Amino acid sequence: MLQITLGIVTSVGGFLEIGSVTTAAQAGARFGYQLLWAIALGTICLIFLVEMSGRLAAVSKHTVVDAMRERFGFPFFFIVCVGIVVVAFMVLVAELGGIGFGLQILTGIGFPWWAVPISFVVWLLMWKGTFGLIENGASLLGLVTLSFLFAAFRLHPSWSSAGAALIPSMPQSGKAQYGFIAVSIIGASISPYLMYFYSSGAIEDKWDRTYIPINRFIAGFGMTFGGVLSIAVLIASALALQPNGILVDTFPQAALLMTTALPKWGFYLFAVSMIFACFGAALEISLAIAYFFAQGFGWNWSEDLEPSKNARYAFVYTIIIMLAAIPLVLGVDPIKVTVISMALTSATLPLAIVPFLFLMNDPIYLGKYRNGWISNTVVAIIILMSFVLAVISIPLQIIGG
Amino acid sequence: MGLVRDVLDKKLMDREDCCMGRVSGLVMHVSEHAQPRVTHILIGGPTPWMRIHPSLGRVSRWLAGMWGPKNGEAVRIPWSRVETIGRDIKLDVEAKETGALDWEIWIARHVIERIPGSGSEEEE
Amino acid sequence: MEVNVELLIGTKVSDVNGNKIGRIEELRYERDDTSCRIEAYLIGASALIDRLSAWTLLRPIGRALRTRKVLQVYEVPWQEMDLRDPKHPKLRIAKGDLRHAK
Amino acid sequence: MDAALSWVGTAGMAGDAWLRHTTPDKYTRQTLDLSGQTLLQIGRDLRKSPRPAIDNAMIDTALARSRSHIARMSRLVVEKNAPDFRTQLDSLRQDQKLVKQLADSIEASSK
Repeated sequence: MLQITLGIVTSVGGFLEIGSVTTAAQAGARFGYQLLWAIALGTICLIFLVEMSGRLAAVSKHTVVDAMRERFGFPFFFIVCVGIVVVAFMVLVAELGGIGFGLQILTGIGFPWWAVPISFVVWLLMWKGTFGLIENGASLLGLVTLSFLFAAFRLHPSWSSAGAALIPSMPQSGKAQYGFIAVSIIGASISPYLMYFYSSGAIEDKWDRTYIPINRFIAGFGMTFGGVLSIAVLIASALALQPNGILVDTFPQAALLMTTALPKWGFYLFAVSMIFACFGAALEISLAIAYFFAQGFGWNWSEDLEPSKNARYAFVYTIIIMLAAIPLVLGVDPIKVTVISMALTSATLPLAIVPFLFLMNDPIYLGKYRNGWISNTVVAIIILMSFVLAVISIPLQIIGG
Repeated sequence: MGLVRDVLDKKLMDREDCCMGRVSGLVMHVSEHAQPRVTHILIGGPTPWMRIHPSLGRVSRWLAGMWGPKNGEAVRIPWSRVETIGRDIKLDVEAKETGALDWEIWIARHVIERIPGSGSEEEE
Repeated sequence: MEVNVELLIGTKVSDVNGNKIGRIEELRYERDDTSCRIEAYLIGASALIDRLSAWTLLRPIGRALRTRKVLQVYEVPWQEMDLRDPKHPKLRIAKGDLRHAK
Repeated sequence: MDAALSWVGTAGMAGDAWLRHTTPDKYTRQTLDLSGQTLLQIGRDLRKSPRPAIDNAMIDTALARSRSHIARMSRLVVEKNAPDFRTQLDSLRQDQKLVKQLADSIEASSK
């Protein structure tokens, strides 16, 4: 049962990172409850995709990347690799920046100064820590984010209008902006690296067929956990920031999210929640990138081995984390990186999801555990959606962002 | 059995279950009248890049000749060393001796083991 | 002569009269203790489905569209394939004599 | 104009929170300064593309007044002078109402 932490830590990377929190806050501040449906939709898609990644790993003992390289060959793998790694790297920069912002509003020292120490701590945990430590530690710290839920309740939201917003509708004005935020929300929640991370985690935790029911529960519970908290951020923002006309273009504005609901602790809870959540997400992304390379090229990999036992794997995350600190030291605005990376995530989504449909129907890998028609229909809908997102995300970014 | 589906791009394990890369290519021997046979498994080097484009293969060979273990060619393992083809491909070889781990060893020596706490024996 | 299997995949094949057949997508092999013999070459877009192990996913779609032809694969025994120029493989027989794989 | 409203609102909310002793001085100052700078920039941008049918001078005055209140609030944070800070904050709230009216009238005229 302790395995639930894998679900929570995956979910933190999907929902409780700088991208989701800022977009959810933006959505609430500008359009009230109206964009709740986008978070709900993202959560449902993510539950299905994560469940499938876990099932693939438990039954075939292959991670998604292993299977993709084997079935689709090196050239295709390499294209996906470039696309996913570039986007994941940008998200990593954004997360490290998110930790920096959290520390900046607490101490007043600008985030560029924090970039190097933060990267070092993330790297050190990867270097010395085990998978279990990272998984349990990150999800335990991630529980601080429950304060978002508490804050949303304290503001006495109108549940009937929140419920009504689960059905998509168009706003009176600002349609491009609305579309852009909707795409960003979905892009921020359905990130391909989550699937890669989760399936690798299932291998690290040595899952087998007996884990199939547990996997279903973990995927459902974990992603709902993140989705609900993301909804709480949107509601809190709609009730606390919208009346003041605040649009959340920058991080210091987002920091005011909980000051009305929890006058005494709101500010500090927000900062600490962001630091922990972004920290978990940064670890998850660094791991996902290193796993991606190691599995794709067939190297030894495990977070539980000492670095000298899987030198190339350790080398990849060392380099990636070092490189990610550079833009921050130079003062590149993490919020801008976040916004671009979310649109790019949407644009690269088909690259990750289309092969996934093939893998999940492969009788050699999954035997009788392959997708049924419900899962296949959901994946088909996600693929359709991902193509639409891929086509509209870049133009929307130019018009609405 | 399909060579592409069941062999190409599969992960290779040595006698001691150490990962030694993926099957990047396969060499087959063709002659006028005898049945074609697969003779060697290729690992790494320019082989996978060749599959994208021959020029990438050349760039990879040139770069690999300049840095690291300075070996620009793929590792060739005779097919007779194949033990089982299942989830992975198990070979009856010692990974370190084949050259498949040259890069792994080079990075371990030159980078990883120079950082404290890497868990290498020489450190203590 | 040595031929790289990974580079053979995806090359276009023509028959003895120069008619286009399709691309090589898969090689059937048999193995015993020491050797691995190539039995046949699979040609055509549907051989790609075979290689991706995607029949369970695509067969119902093919049935729904009633396009049995598209879903058929040419299986060329090793004797009938001329690989003297691996970049341009040729058949030793005519297109009409080709067998479909089961 | 929405952006201007957003930043006046930010300064107001940050001010409220500081008065309740729930945010650090440094954060409050940085946020107030950032609001002031951004409002200055927004004012410049608005002047570059003046719109007909709207009293651009009025917008200018409203933004300039908000900025001076915000600048004074930022100084009062250093002095830890809460009573004066409250007076400035109240005047800023008045400006916020004015900016809101202006923003609404722009929205109405653009429809």
